[in-house]
Amino acid sequence: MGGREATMVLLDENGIRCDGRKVDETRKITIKAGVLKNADGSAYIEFGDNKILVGIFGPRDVHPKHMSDTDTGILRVRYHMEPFSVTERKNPAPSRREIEISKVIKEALEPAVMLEKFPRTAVDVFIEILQADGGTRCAALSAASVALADAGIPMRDLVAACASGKVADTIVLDVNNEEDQAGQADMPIGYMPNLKKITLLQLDGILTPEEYKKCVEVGVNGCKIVYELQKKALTDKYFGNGSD
Amino acid sequence: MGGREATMVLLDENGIRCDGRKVDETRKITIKAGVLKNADGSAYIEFGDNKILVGIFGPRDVHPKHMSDTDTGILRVRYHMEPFSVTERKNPAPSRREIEISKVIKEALEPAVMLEKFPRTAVDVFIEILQADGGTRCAALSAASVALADAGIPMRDLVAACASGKVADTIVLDVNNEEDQAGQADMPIGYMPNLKKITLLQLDGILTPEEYKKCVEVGVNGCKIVYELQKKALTDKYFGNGSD
Amino acid sequence: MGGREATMVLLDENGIRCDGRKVDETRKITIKAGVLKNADGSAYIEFGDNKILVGIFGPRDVHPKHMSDTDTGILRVRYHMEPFSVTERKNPAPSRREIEISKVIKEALEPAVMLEKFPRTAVDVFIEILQADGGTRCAALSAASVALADAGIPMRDLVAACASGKVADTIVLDVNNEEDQAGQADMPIGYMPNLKKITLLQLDGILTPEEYKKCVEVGVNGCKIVYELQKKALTDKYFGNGSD
Amino acid sequence: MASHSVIDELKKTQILELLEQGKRVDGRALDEPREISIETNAIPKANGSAKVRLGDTEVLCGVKIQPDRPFPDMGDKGIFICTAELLPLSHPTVETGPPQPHVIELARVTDRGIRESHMIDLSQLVIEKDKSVVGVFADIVVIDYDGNLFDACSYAATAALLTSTTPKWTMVDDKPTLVDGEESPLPTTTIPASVTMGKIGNHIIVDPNGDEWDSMDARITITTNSDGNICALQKGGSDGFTQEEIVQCGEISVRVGAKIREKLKEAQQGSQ
Amino acid sequence: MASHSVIDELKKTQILELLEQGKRVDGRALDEPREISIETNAIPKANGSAKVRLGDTEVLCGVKIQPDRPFPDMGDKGIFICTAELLPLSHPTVETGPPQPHVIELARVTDRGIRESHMIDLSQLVIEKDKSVVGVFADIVVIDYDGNLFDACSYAATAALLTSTTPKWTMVDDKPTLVDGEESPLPTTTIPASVTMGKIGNHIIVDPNGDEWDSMDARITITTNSDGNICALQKGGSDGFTQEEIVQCGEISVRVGAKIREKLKEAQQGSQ
Amino acid sequence: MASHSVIDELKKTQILELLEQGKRVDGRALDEPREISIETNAIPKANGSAKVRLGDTEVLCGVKIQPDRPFPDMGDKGIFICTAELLPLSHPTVETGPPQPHVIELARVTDRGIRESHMIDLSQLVIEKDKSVVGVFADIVVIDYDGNLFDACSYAATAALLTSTTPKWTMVDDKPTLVDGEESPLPTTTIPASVTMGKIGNHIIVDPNGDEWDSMDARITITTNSDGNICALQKGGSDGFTQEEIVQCGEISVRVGAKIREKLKEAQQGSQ
Repeated sequence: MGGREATMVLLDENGIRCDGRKVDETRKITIKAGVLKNADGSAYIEFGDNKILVGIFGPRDVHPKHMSDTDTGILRVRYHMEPFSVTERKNPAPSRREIEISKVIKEALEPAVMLEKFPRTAVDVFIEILQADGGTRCAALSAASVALADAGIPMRDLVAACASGKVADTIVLDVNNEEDQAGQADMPIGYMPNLKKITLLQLDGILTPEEYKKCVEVGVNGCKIVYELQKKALTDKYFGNGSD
Repeated sequence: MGGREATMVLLDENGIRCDGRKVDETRKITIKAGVLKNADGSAYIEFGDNKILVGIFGPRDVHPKHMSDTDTGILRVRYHMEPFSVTERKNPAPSRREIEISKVIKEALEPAVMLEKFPRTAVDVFIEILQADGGTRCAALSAASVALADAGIPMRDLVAACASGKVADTIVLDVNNEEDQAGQADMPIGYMPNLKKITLLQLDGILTPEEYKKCVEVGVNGCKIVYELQKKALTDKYFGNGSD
Repeated sequence: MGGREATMVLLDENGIRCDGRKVDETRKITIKAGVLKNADGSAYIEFGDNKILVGIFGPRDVHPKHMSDTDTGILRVRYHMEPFSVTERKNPAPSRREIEISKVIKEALEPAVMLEKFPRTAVDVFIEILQADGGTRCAALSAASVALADAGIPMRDLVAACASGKVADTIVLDVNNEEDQAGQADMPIGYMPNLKKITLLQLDGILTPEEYKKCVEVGVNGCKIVYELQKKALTDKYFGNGSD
Repeated sequence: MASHSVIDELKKTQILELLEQGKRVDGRALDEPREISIETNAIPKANGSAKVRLGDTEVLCGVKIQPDRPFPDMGDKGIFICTAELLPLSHPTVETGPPQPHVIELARVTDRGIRESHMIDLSQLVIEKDKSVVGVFADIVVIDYDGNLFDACSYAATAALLTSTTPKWTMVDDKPTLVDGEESPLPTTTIPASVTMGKIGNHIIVDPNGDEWDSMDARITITTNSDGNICALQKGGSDGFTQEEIVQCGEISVRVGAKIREKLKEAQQGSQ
Repeated sequence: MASHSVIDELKKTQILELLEQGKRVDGRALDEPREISIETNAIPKANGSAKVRLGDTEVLCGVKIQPDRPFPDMGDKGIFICTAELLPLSHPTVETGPPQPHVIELARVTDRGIRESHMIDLSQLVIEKDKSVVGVFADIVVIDYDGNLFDACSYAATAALLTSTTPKWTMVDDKPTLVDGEESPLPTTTIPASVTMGKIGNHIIVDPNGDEWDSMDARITITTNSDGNICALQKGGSDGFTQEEIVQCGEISVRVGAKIREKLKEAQQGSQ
Repeated sequence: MASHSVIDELKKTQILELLEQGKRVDGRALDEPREISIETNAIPKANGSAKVRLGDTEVLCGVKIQPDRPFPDMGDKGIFICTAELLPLSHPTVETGPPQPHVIELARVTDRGIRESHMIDLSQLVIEKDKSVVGVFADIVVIDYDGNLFDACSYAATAALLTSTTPKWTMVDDKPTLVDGEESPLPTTTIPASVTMGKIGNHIIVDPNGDEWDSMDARITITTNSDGNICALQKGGSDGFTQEEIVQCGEISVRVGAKIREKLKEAQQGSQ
């Protein structure tokens, strides 16, 4: 959280946010499963102005061999931003931020994937941020879960993700880019609704212990909203939705 | 082609070019085979002010093994410019241009080399641009052919190379550095005279379809001139030339 | 040697140097063996304001295997400066200077280590310069010898090291940072006192042949002083020194 | 990638046998490119963008326009830089890490086709001579691979540039400063059209798909401009062309390029 | 590192069995960090430094303060950069070379804990707005490893910063120039305290040692500021936490962090 | 490279047996360097250049001279940078890629021999104090390898520098601008001469050839200046020297260096 002064009204007297949403409302979310020809599984998500593509390959052999595990499969995740995805053109070299987010998303997905079912092999999750607008890691994680399911990888649950945060002294759901820049706190959450487990959690910004508790609660509720859309995307692909 | 204004007369009223040549004349070319002690084969070419050294090692084992091919030998080419070879000191790190030219020369040599005769092994072609003056890739390719023959690598033909181009609205042979900077088009050609095949072809600059046809023709004729000098270099080395 | 003008008195009329030492006196030296928990052997040296930590791992397997030697063990040395060890923050990327010093120290240690006793394996020497004040390579080499002995690596002798140099037209022992910047010559020496062999020797700066001879002599004497402190450090650790 | 499998050999045999009968695996004529679809403004936050499908090959180009320092001795020209990346999700064989030579070639050939056509009028992209110019970055990513990336990348970059708008900057306190609300189309002068042909046996085919690409002996990419002139060319692959074939490829590129150019114009007009 | 050995499994079993009885392998209470010792001014040539031992984990942080250019659009703020490196002598498994993802995460989490607490008053570190600011570089090296680097690195950086003095520069001839003899403490506003908790089975333990670290299912690092508020958090590891556990961890971090903060204050006062 | 072959062992035995009789494999005296040939102006487009053959070792140095920014706090001095590269065509064992430690050492030792002799008068290479100075880049490439690169590289760099001409620049509009037609020789003050000696058994030999290089126990490179003083030294190799040997090597380097210096002078005069 930059702690910068807000030059816009983040929350008006009617509880309406700068982009017209209510405090407990997510941005518009569209998820589509199976959008790539070559990948074993794939998904595309639009989450507000975020546009993210995820492709899955695997389970497949690991090279070099000593990187594989005889007891279990391994998950490899690359979170990658296109140079044109952000306001100022991004240098194509992988940033430390991208490396960290790759690791955080990997550890958020691992509890959901039955890795023990494909020892010695790897599942690759390639996340491409085509357009970024705040909250990419949550949107990416949500799409990655759908793509893994689309690839037929055995899973315990889907991981649904959404951020909560503190804006204008209020705990709100799904912090957008402006709110992230001008706001007080951002807490991305990844959650497995069936297993009731939080698998991704980060926080930047200052919260009292009470706000912290509330923020977790609001975020988990957001994840449940996303979860319904994830299931719909898979249903649409495998059982048709009439319009596709 | 930079498309910059010519500040010199590129072609005078008598059809004489800025360096005194006629339109269908190459610069002065000297080729010498077998100039290195350690290399399995080598050649040195002076092509105008270009000075280029080529050394060959192989056929030899490939490390790591999985890079080798059980059916055929592989050719590896490195085109490399010395820091002092150009007007402004070149950064020693390999440039994208050098990587592309290495690939283009590799694919220009492959049709000439009987790679199938030495499966599982590699032949390395190391090209060193000691001084550059426009047309390095053609000069390098011509020297590399000679060096491969000098190394005793079985070949179907030599690849001879020369550029044609468009200067002062005229199609000319062997574009030099000034002509390349100020001229209208540059077309490097690599050609196997016996097999009558063009194995390298690139074009920068604008040509009408007629000029294009003419340019290919002029370039192929230039390659035939170079071919004679390549054969002479090999003959000189292996059968003596009285002066060496 | 920068050859810069001295703005301080490097040697006064009483033969006293800028830090109060006599010409044949070393800075204050403290060596401690066995300072790390995980390393197989370790040592910490304070040599004037130099603070250097050395850790040893090995003999241990070499990966990849083809880097190992079936006839002998190999020594690997990394000399590394912390970003905060020098006045201007050092860029964390390894410098060419660090790579060269790693090699020089490696070749200075090799004559002392019975590498033939552990074929196919490697001993790693990790040198960390926590604070630098001129003469780091000598201090590091001295500490590395102690750390190797602490790790139980069989050795023919310890390598003791100290620099001599020319300051204010006088040959002095143990050039410090100010003297190195403003002085005339710096000659780091590594010496095995029992085997009477010089295993590290470098020189920057101008010496007459007579001064050269004298400089070697003074440096070797300095090494003998360091040697006593090395032995003491090992004795203190293995036989106790009452205060530890 | 080093050795061809038995299946690859069988595939090549089949492709070649069909070509002997004048046919292609997917039923196209020899000089017929695959279906092209162009979606402009796919990335609204970029200054221009286009997603191009060429058969089952899919690429996305985003254009970023921002102030930059001019190259030395080029103080009166804007900057154009074009990159290409094969995203690892585009094909199972793609590796992450530093770009392989074939990807570097792809980027450079795409860049040259646009640059040598003088498509962008770089002389209009100067903020203050010798001090600050406008940089145009066309970054292309490959999303799905089914052969012939050269053309797909070229079309995506060209369509993205044709539909780009450029902000205006002036120098304030020696720094380029945005002039709010003054946007104009990127100044362009011509529409380059890239046509890639493969040689299989003695047959020249336009726009090889993935299977054809794997079976090619050699390839050639020729870019023409709006005048129907040839402005860039790159031969590749481990075999050669006869002089006649080279001339024939030139003719094909002019003819097919003209049709492609119409599609690019449509995309430009559709986005306005 | 890829596959767990039999010994690792036995170790984990033992640790878990003890936890079922409310005990830890080294006898600590579940919410009890190891002995912390802080030696400030360990590197006198740095502007600030601290060597921290947390059990048998030992890290060293050196702070360098020097003029730098501000980040674009941040011309009214100084710069803070925090790095972390696992020295190869700290553990036999550490490899030299470019930093691994877990080391990058370590550095970034340490950096964020300090940054998000607003510990350093960066607005006081401006030499001339938009031209030159003060850069604060906290470089941390791990000397000996026995688990929980997150907290050890955070304490070392915090203690080094709390005891740093910053020189004064003014602009002369458009260059920042040192004003001799004018040093002042680095301006700080709060003391962040990082508390890392491991989850083994259903048990939450504070400050896992090396064996516990290898046996953890998941971990969480929570940083609190002097007001007892939470300012940064990072979950890691291959399992999840229930919502209740997350809340519980927050409470532990406030409580334990307060004690840690006292130690950091002592270190600060001891160095004056 | 890691293990010595049987042939290497036999070669070393033979070399050592000959040395016991005071002889070398190629018939030279122990303190006799190989035939040296120096071709200056080998690269006319460079500001200076020299190709040096030392027996069958061949290296080429090109010098580029161009304006550069001074190093911080060195605004009254020009810049000298010396690099060295083993071209892969020089020997079958050379690998492309980032420079190996022995190549870094080669470049740094060559650089230091020239720098520490104060050969180039860097104080004359200032265009405008603190703003712009003349940079002298001596880039050396090894073309054919047969031992003792230290001396071959030093001779090539020295001969190239001795025969370099430097253009003149003045500041126009705050930028260094070439003054046409005003060239002068690079200002030099002394001629460094590098002498590398190998130790095999108890024998010290000058200028070891390739086979001798592979058989050496240790080596020492000593550079002397025109006054016959010693200005740089580097010991290498996996054995040590006695104190007496070190003194003896110093004497040899003065004596042999004087002869080398005459060759370098001849090359300088021959090029004028």
